[in-house]
Amino acid sequence: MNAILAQLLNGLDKGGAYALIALGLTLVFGTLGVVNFAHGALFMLGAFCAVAFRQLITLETVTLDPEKLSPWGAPLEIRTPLAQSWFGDFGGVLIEYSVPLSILLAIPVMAIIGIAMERGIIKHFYKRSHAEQILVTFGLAIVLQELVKAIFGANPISQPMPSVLRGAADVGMWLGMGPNVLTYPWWRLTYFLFATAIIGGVFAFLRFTTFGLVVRAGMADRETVGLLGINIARRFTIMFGLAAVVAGLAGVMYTPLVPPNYHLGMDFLVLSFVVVVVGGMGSLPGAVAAGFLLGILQSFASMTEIKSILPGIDQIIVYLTAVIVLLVRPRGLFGRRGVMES
Amino acid sequence: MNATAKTLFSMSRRDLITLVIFALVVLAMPIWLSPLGAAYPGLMQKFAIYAIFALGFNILFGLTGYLSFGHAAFLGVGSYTAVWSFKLLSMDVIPAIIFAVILSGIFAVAIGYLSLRRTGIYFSILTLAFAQMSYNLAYSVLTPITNGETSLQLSLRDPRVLDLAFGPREPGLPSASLFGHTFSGLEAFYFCAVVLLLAFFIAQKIFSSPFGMMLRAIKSNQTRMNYAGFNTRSYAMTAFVISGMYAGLAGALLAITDPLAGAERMQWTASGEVVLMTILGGVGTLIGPVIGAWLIKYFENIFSAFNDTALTHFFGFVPDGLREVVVAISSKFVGEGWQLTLGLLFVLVVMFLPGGIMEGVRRIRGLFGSGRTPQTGAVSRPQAAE
Amino acid sequence: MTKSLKGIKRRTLVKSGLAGILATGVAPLVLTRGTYAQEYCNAPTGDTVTLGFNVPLTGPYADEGADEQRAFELAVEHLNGEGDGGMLPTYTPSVLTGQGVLGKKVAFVTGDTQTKADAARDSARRMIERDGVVMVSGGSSSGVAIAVQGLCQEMGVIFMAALTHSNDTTGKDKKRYGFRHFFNAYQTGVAIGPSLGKAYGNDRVAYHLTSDYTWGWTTEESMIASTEKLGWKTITPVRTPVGAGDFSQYITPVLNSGADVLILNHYGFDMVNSLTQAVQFGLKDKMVNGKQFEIVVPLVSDLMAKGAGPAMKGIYGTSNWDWQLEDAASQAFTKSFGAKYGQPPSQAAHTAYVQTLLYADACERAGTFYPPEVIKQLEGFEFDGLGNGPTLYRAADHQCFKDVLVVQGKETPSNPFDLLDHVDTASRESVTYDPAIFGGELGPDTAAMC
Amino acid sequence: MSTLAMDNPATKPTGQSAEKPFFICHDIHAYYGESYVVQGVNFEVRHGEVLALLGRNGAGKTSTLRTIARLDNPALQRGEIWLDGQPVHAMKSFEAARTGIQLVPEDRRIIQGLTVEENLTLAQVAPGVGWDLDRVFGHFPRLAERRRQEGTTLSGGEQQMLAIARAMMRNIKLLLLDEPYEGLAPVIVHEIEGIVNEIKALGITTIIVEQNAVAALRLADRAVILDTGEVAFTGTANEVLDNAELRQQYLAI
Repeated sequence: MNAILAQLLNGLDKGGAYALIALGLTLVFGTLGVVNFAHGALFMLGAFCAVAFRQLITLETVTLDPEKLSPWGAPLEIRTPLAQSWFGDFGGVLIEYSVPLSILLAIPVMAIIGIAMERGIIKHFYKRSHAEQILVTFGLAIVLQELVKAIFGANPISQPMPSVLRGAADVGMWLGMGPNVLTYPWWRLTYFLFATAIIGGVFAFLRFTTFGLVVRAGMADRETVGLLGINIARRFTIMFGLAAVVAGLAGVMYTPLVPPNYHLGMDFLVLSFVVVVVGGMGSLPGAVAAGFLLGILQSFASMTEIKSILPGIDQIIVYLTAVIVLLVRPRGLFGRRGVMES
Repeated sequence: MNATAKTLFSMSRRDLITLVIFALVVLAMPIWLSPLGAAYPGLMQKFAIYAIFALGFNILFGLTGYLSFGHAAFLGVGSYTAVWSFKLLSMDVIPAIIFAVILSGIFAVAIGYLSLRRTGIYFSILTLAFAQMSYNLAYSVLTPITNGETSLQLSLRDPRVLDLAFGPREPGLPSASLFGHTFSGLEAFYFCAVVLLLAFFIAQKIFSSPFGMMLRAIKSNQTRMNYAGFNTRSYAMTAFVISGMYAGLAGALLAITDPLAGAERMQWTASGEVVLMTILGGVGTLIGPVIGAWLIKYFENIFSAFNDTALTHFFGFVPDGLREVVVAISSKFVGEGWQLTLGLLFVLVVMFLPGGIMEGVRRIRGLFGSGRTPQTGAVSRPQAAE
Repeated sequence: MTKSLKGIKRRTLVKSGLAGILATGVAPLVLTRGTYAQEYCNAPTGDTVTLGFNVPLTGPYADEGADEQRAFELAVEHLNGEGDGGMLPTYTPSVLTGQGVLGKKVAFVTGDTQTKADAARDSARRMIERDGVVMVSGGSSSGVAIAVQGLCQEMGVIFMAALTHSNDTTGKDKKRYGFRHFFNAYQTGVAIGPSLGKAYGNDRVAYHLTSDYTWGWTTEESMIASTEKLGWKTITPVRTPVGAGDFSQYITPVLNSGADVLILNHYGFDMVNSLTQAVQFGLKDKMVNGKQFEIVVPLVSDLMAKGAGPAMKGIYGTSNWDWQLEDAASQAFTKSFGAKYGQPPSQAAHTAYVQTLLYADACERAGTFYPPEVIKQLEGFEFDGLGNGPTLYRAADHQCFKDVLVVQGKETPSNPFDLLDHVDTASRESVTYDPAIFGGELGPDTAAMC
Repeated sequence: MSTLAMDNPATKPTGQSAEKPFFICHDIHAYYGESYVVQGVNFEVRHGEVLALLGRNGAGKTSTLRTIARLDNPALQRGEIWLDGQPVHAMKSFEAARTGIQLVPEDRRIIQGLTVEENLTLAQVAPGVGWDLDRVFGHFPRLAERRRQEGTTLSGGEQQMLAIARAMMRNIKLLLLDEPYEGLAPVIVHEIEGIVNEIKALGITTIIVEQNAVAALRLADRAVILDTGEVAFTGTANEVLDNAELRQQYLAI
């Protein structure tokens, strides 16, 4: 029972990441009708916002100690982080909380990147075929990841989480199961809550603002929105920026879980498309539900008990689900008629 | 465009000329690739093999518009089958090729049967999902068949029943052979080259046949074809299987030139690579995908090996202070950064030259006013079947 | 089957290409062995000899690969008499002069294996066919090392494996042309057993997470054998894909499995990820069966310890070598490497450096680059002064035998590179085993025309 | 799009009547992909007039309306559309809407997932607003009752009301009604007819397309009959009602 609960929690934090990525992808697809293979790259860029932020605030001055020698006999280098020398204790706090703080950097950076992408490239592809959209965004994804590789190198760069969130929370205690029965890492719980908050925020934005009203209407019926005098194309840019921000924030908060490298986007790309398709192309609730569903399925498929019955299932569960859903329910779980069909 | 060809080997004059020129270019590779630093067997074999892969992929994508993102799975199946044929039966390449083509064909039937139930991006995702499943399984539970991460290789104790029925076990690992003649590196290239020419010839026949016409019709308007009473799915299915078999053939040749089969060959990025090749060269044209394949393989193998020293040498004419800057900037685009160049090139091609390099060639030709009609089967831009 | 003729020399390509066309496009059967003036693959003709260094610069083992590459470059410098000479002076018996090898200056080419067997073989083929290398070295994944070793055997080029720890490299997949200086999983198991018994007792239940490939499997097997000998129980091992990134779904079940030890048969970034994630899950603070929960990482390096940071504290593992060893050779190498790169060398760098020196020395002693002769020099060679004490290159399986270090993550590092405590040494005798236990055949040493 | 006759927007179309018409369709040609659906249609509408656009199924009535509303499909390849001196043919659909063209589509196009009220307020996001919400609810009390209900869950007649009401929330110069009575029970048709009559009474220029030609003609001042994408007849509503042969040939009534 506890094992199942633990895997469920694990599925929720995995699912949170999947849902966030799929949410952005669906926003773009639903409003713009663009199949964006560069969306994974946006997630990766978000993660590297965290890396860049930390590198900025941990810039060091290096001085050579004239007397002491390093263990291999060279003069000893003394490194002082600039942030600490400038801001004192506050610099220390900055470094400690660099990951959550880099959200502040990621929001404008990702919005600019998203808007630039839409204005520069995507805009020209609204009327071209989905195949061409896939191709140009796939090319773009390669360019973005190679740029990151050129700047940050090929190796993953680990991002420490704030020390208060290290270690595990005693979830079992909260559920009245006694101490140390069910523990789960704080940061993973945080990620789940963060994902839920962002998802809630996006839904609230769409639900309670005029802009959101237009976007919801545009996702459902772009033609009619145009008939009511609304220039939906102008809002596409903003939507693309928003999707980029959502993907980027998902990336920022993911960095303490798995050190990001330039390839992170491609690793998530296939998965995020699978999530979107399972949820139903163009359905926001579908993307979120499918994200959590696949996260949980994947987590459960990794249990030894299940693997002993179905060897290898943990490796293919996501794709298998996609195939079954596509063959049995072509529109996905929440898909609407007429999306990507003609 | 000789749709009324009566016999298998009759072909239009134009196709014949193309074939002859193509044959000359391929067979003379060791000469013209030499100044480009690419005239070594390992790379030339790849040129021939990936050209076959791209040719086959183009029969599906170029003609029908179905964008498969999982074609590398068939390549992988072909490789594994060929290596198993070496291990169990014989080092002769003929059974290896036959088994590889048949088995990848069967795989294509199974995957195609399910995937072709959907069109457009759904088709792409289905093929992608199948290929990823194959890859992940090959990596994990299918290890007894695939040898997992280590890759399937020959071993000294392989049964090789046919070979050993005719002769004693030689010391050391055997190499692939054709009717008892063991291939050397360059011979293996010529073998691949001949297979490429054959594959090219078959592709030409398919392009100019009524079947090829029908496939193009599917691309331009599938719904109308369905209304007109054509069973478009069975045509698309045939194209899918043919292209799967081409991929299997390419996989077998990879195993012949280097008897090792690894799961990475099936990964989706490998499938993406053949898409890049086809688009870069020119989708729907005969030659385009081949050129795309050569370009990408050249980039991957030669361009990627450029380093700062080579660049400094290359920019020797630039004044000293400036040279470091030029080298520093250009070094981001070669060597380890070769994929950046590839990605940029690809984006530019899709944006401004949707017909790939072949369209560029046509435009340049048009500029000089030779006014020739576009090449056989030239289709200006990719269009998903939706 | 006749003696295989695999490929031809670059310089003769144009000629044979023409021949190919003249023979109406059919393979140029006219070429026979007699056409060649050389009698083995890539015999160096000019005044340089080229070595090929094939290491992962991308993928989960990229850190180790980069360090290997640094060491290779250093070794080439030292062989050519540049720099401070590193371990050249300490190495015995040595005939290395610091003036190249056999009077030729040493040059090198590098390639990225991407930690993938296919890509690694491609890269190795390019080195052999295009760049004419006479020796290939590298590794960092046993899967890759075995794949490249197979290729080298076929092409008749010596492979001096650097970082590869699977039993198979010199066990069931051993090759006449392949040599390994690094220790292996079996030796890890033998070496670490007593320390684990001493520290954690004889009544433990171990849970294994294992990289799903040859190295993981043999490490898991060796660890199970040695821990069960102590009296530990083993829960069904779980296989994880290489480069998985997020291991949480595999770590979650550990919490309720009843295990009180987690053995992570992971390496490189995989190990960094799985260990830090396991620590995040609170495993190190957990009490199970009335005992403190413990984590063991059979194979550790400084680079991984650096990557894992505080998560590494107190964790046991084994190493081939450590820069803090106090013998003259290790000190000389560390000094030389540190001066050049500003950081101490890892065990991966060490083995890469040593292998290059050993190959060069064997050529000098053989008086030729002709591989069968070089192989004879390496087989059964007994040497010292390369940082591991007296070492034997066993003829039967091309495995080196030397002391194995048992290390533990340091609780309070004195500097950013002081991460591992050297807690025990397993003697060369104790880690020596019968080569027959792993099977495999070396194969012939006949020279090939690549 | 490229062949659109826009080289000189100031040029007035040829063949105008003496009195300057409020709305002009001059030789418009439009395509759905490759199928040629509007084949050179010409007609004019005077200010405040109601025009019935009639014809059999597939005659190109809906396509003509969609072309006027400047939707992407069918694509206008040639011809000019002028509303109150403004070149509609050069506009995108949202621009045409801001100019004052309002299409009430045949399938009503109530937006899924939006409440009645949201469907209505959506019409006032863009500049060029007409009635406010209170006035609409005053006129359509049944919509007021269901303002929080999802629009697509309404009955057919209510959806039609909503579609019309939504149009009324825009500043209308030309109302395009596509099949307002389609698929509705006779009682409901009667009710909608009442609403349409009220709109007529407000003096809003209207083009109505309707299968039920008699109903349309009762309302209309003049009629245009289309046949296979071309204009077959132009005249007053009464001329059509009185000409049995015409009705028989083009309208099958």
